[in-house]
Amino acid sequence: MQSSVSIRDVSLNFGNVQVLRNLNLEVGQGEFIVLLGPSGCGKSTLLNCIAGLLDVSGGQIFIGGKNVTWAEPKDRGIGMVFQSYALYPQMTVEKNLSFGLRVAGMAKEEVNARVKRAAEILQLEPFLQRKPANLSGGQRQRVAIGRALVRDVDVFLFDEPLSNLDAKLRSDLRVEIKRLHQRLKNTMIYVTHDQIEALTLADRIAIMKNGEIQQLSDPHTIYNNPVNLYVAGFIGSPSMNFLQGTLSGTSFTAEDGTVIPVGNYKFTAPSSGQIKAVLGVRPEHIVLGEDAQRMPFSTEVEIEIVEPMGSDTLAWTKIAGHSVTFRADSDVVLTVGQKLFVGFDPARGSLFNAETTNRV
Amino acid sequence: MTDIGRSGAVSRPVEADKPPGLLYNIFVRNITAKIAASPMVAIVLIVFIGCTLWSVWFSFTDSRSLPNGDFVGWAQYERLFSARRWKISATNLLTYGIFSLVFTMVVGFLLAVLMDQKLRFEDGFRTIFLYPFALSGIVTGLVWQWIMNPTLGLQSTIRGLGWTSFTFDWITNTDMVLYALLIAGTWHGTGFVMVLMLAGLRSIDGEIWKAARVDGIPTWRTYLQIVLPMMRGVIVTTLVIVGSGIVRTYDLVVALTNGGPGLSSEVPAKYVINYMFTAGNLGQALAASTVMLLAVFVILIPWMIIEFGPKKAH
Amino acid sequence: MKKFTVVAAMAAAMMSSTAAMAAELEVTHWWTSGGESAAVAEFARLFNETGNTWVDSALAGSGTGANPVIISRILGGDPMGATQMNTGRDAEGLIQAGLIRDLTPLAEEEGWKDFYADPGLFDACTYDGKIYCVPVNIHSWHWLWLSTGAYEKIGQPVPKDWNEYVASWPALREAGVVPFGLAAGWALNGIPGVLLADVGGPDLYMKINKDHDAEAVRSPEFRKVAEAWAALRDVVDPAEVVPQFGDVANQLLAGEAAGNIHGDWIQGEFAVAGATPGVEYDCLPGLGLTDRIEGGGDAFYFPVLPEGTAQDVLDAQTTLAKLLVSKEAQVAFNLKKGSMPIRTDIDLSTANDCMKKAITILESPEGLLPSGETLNSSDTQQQLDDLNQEFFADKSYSVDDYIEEYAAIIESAD
Amino acid sequence: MANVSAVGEPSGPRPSKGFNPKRIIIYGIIIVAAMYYLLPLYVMITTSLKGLPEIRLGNIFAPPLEIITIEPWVKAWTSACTGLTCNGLAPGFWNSVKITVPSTIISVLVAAVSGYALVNWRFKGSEFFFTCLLLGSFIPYQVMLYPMVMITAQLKIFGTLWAVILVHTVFGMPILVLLFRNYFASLPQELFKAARVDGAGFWRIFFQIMVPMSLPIFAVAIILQVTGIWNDFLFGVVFAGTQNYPMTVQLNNIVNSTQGVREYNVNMAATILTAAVPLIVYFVSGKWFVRGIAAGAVKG
Repeated sequence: MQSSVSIRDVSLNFGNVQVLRNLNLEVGQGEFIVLLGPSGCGKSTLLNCIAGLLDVSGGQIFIGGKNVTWAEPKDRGIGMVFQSYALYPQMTVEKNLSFGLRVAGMAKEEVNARVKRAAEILQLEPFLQRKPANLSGGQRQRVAIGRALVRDVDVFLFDEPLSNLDAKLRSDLRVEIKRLHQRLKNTMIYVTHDQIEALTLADRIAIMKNGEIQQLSDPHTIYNNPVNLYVAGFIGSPSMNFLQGTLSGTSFTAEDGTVIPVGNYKFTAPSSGQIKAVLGVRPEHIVLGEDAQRMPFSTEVEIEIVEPMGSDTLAWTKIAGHSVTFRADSDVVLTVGQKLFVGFDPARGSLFNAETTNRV
Repeated sequence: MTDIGRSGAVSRPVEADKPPGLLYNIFVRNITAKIAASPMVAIVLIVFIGCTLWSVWFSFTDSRSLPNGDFVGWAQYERLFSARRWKISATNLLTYGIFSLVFTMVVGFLLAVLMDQKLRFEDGFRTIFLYPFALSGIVTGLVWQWIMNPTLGLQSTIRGLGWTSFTFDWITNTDMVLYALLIAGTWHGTGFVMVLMLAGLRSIDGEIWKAARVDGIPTWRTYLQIVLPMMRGVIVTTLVIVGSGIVRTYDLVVALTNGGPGLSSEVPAKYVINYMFTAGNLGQALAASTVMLLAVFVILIPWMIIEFGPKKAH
Repeated sequence: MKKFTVVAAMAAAMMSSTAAMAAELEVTHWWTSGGESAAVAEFARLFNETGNTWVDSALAGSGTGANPVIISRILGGDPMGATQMNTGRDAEGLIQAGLIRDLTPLAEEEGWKDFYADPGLFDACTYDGKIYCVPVNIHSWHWLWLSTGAYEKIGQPVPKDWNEYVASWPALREAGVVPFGLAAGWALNGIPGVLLADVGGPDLYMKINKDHDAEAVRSPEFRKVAEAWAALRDVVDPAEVVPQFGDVANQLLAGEAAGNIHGDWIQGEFAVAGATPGVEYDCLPGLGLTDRIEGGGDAFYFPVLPEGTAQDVLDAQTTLAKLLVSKEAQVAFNLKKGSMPIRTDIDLSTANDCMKKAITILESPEGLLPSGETLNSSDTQQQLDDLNQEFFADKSYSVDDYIEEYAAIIESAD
Repeated sequence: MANVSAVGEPSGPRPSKGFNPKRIIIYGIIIVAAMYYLLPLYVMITTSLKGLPEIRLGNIFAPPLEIITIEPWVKAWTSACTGLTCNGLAPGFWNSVKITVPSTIISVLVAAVSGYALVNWRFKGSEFFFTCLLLGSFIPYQVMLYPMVMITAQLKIFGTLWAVILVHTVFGMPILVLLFRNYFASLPQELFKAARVDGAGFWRIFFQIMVPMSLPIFAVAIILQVTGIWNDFLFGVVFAGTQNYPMTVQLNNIVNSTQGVREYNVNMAATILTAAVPLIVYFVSGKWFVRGIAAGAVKG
């Protein structure tokens, strides 16, 4: 496989603290990888290691087939975009874009051509003579992307590039980045803690926790087949409902005795004996009324809280003694105290071993 | 948290139905704040403005040792500008000031950059560079006089080691004495500049450094072309603090050279104080201090306008 | 010298504990050098013997250290009981403001003018015909101090006057002896006046300082003075300048330097080191050229104390004023200080040879020239000091330029 | 960089090149600089420990070889003379404490309140007053001496500790207000607004919200004032009254007078003793000073 960035057994320690633990990651040519995780999970650290801004404590990093473990950032063939934009405040946009190239001693015509091209792609032409202080947040972020663009490199690294922007701008720029990727087709590694960004942008998402990758898959798999409780809980908003219980054979018994048949669930391995387990069901997989009756599992519940979201409505209730949310079509009128039938298909849910937290 | 009424600021909305008048605005609004700020206002009005006006007024009199002279117009100023000692003092201050300012700023910045290199024992080194700032000008002058004294200090020591032609007689050499002053002055002041600069360096967003590394900009160029321009605020603050110290230079000169040899290290503040207390010519002394103040105004007012003028809104 | 101060301090402590009724009187002065503080300790001792207590406030450095403090304390309404102060214009302002006690009645009662060696000494204390201060000594800059040790080194006799001394310079240099020992700063300021009065002569001195006759400055006589001054400048190596006049005294005693023009108080330093005139050092009043010397006095002022001050304290002021000029105090003080007493009717048999020379001069009616300090305002004096400092430091400063600058200052003097 | 040789495939941390010339140069420079900065302190200490004959023999940089004597220190502390009183520096030390402690507390508090009022309770002309203060910092202190004497005399506090406190408050104002103003301006304004909405008044916000958040800048202000006031000569001696002559007066008397043979060792010991308080303040709390400066002074 044509690998663009290859991370082999990389670990990083700050004193006694292990920030990255024997991490492996292969990023294909032109692939858009998102490193997703809560703060402190090591995702930014990993990005900084790839960029060469941090020295690894062990392992190797390859970019474009070259071992760059000891190379300076500028020699790695990467461009990087930062959360705070990190623009040079006293230089105009044009100078910001060209400074690195001129320092490297590139010919003037070539510098101008590259700046022109980047400005064109990012629609920065009107602002070339302005200083960063006179630009909006979105414009600044585009300049920051432009600075990576002019480097004409294969790999783009993004370190939470949108988290300093407001919600509206964030979704606009998200689309722009996606468009940019489609146009440039280079490898992009993107760090964020925002799962929407991850799900919308990524070819593959790497979910990280405590310096390890928990799951590396396409957004669909991550969403529908989380490999463990952590991933299942992290992805999805509102998050997945969890029911504690025991699994024996093809039946799941919740703590309050409710039995949920899981016969059509696709087990990763044949189950053996009786184990403590957690059954996860996404709110949108719970159906109401008549549809519920057709599901392998259904029960009558009382609505506790209703949150109309516009496009749909969230409702809170209890199933088998656990607080559960479900998503209903916005046409359905739900009122607090109302009793109705809900049901779901465990095949669309996820079952985890409560002790190992892994998917079963 | 319910003591409404203790502050005018809080009680204001209660009276919102009638628009507050001018008198209200001046006296009642935020009354506690105004009372609290009144010491500062009084100090500014009475001491800094009042005493300055007082000094300017008596510079137009022939006051001797006490401020009770008759009005004599520009006579004190005419005499001041024809006095050789004043010319020498002013030139000295200009030379010393420029050198000292450039030197302390550059050395202070370089030290700060060195301290910024993730050194071991950074705290220790920083304290070493900073401690002279704790010493008074008198002590600084005395110690350096002791070291630079040709018959007892460095010169005689080095000669004693066998290099008999070695000369380091700056404090007794008319042409070099200002540089002797500079050695002592920068020794005293660079630590503080370093601390300010270091604070400035550390306040710069770490991602700027990362961006510069990714761009392949060498460290020295990053400091010079990116970081330094970003530290404008610190640099200006430092310039004001260092500059005000230089203009007032007095103790150090008195202790180190007492203006000598001859008049070769005289400074304006010393002129003022000599004429005020030794020569008993208050009018002359105050004329000199007025000129000093005017010079400072000319330099500072444009800066004040830039720094505090337009961005009043917070 | 330590002994005296310790004794004085002990005496003070005992007095204050036993004599409860006695008043304490704070006295400010800037006599902090070895000889000086030994001398002032004599005043303190005698004052304490009267049952009062001398509270000593010494502040080194007359112009910059002590003067601002003294003047501002009197102005601010926190006056000391008595203070040493520069005579002349400094005090004038305070006198005008009614802050200094008028001593005229006391002076008349005690008949001061009758026993003062030279009534002219009171000129500096007099304002509007009234006396406001007590001169306690006469000191003079007009001394050439010579090191016998240095002349032994070069095998020449100790010079008898300024001209012989100048002639010996090359030989001294050759032998590695510093011809003229000089202390940094103010120690230079007295020398030009000495040259003016002694090389130029008393008439020239009076013409310039009293009549402010600028033409006299441009005369050939003054040129001689300026040239002598320039010669001295050229023989002094700036690198050999020492910090304090006490260091010069040590240089002379050690034979490291051959000569020095300095005020008589340097004798206090010689005395502290146990040296005797004629043995370790020699002295030439008037530089050996003239038998009239210029002299002025240190003086004490008594500020008007705030209303409500106890009578004890006011009496203590009077007591101190009387005591300062008493025979006993004059002998004790001046022997330590190395200066001349203000009265000639006292027994100075214990005085050393140098002082005896001075007393002889003083006894002649014309012997004492009024001091430059009283003739010129301190403002003019400061300008002259500035000029002299500059001239001395800059070897390229020509004698012609010097004369012109000097004349300009004298012309504008008031 | 793409050396895919069998031996040296880059892996793990970048090898530190044994001795890194760049680091060596940096440490070299910084050690030389540190030596230069330490030299005067070294000279002061060694001189104060030498006997007089050894001092006169020359080499001021040599360590005390013959006998290390603490006699100069004892003399400076207990028996050096100020005029006729030979009690050494000790009484002056306590006087300096008497002046420094209240002056520091009051001047810092006044400046802190002023800075707070300037930032959070802007009133008409507040910037003007601040600008005047900054310009005022360029006037030589001595020029203000006569008027300050007259002002304190009018207030009937001349010659008392109150006068010296007032003077130090006045002359500490420019730099302290600058520091506090900048620091308070850098605090989030939401806090202040939230407190006002909660109904807290001027003083409550100041003492319960601003002060607890401002310890670094208070450290800087206190350090600056303690050293400045301790080192002051003129104001202490003029304004504080006869009973409170500060330590610097004795130092001035000791070093500026010739007691026969100049006792350089006693002078140096006296100098170090007088400078000890500010020095200790810096050695002990230099870290807070730097931190506070970083927190407050950086903003223009």
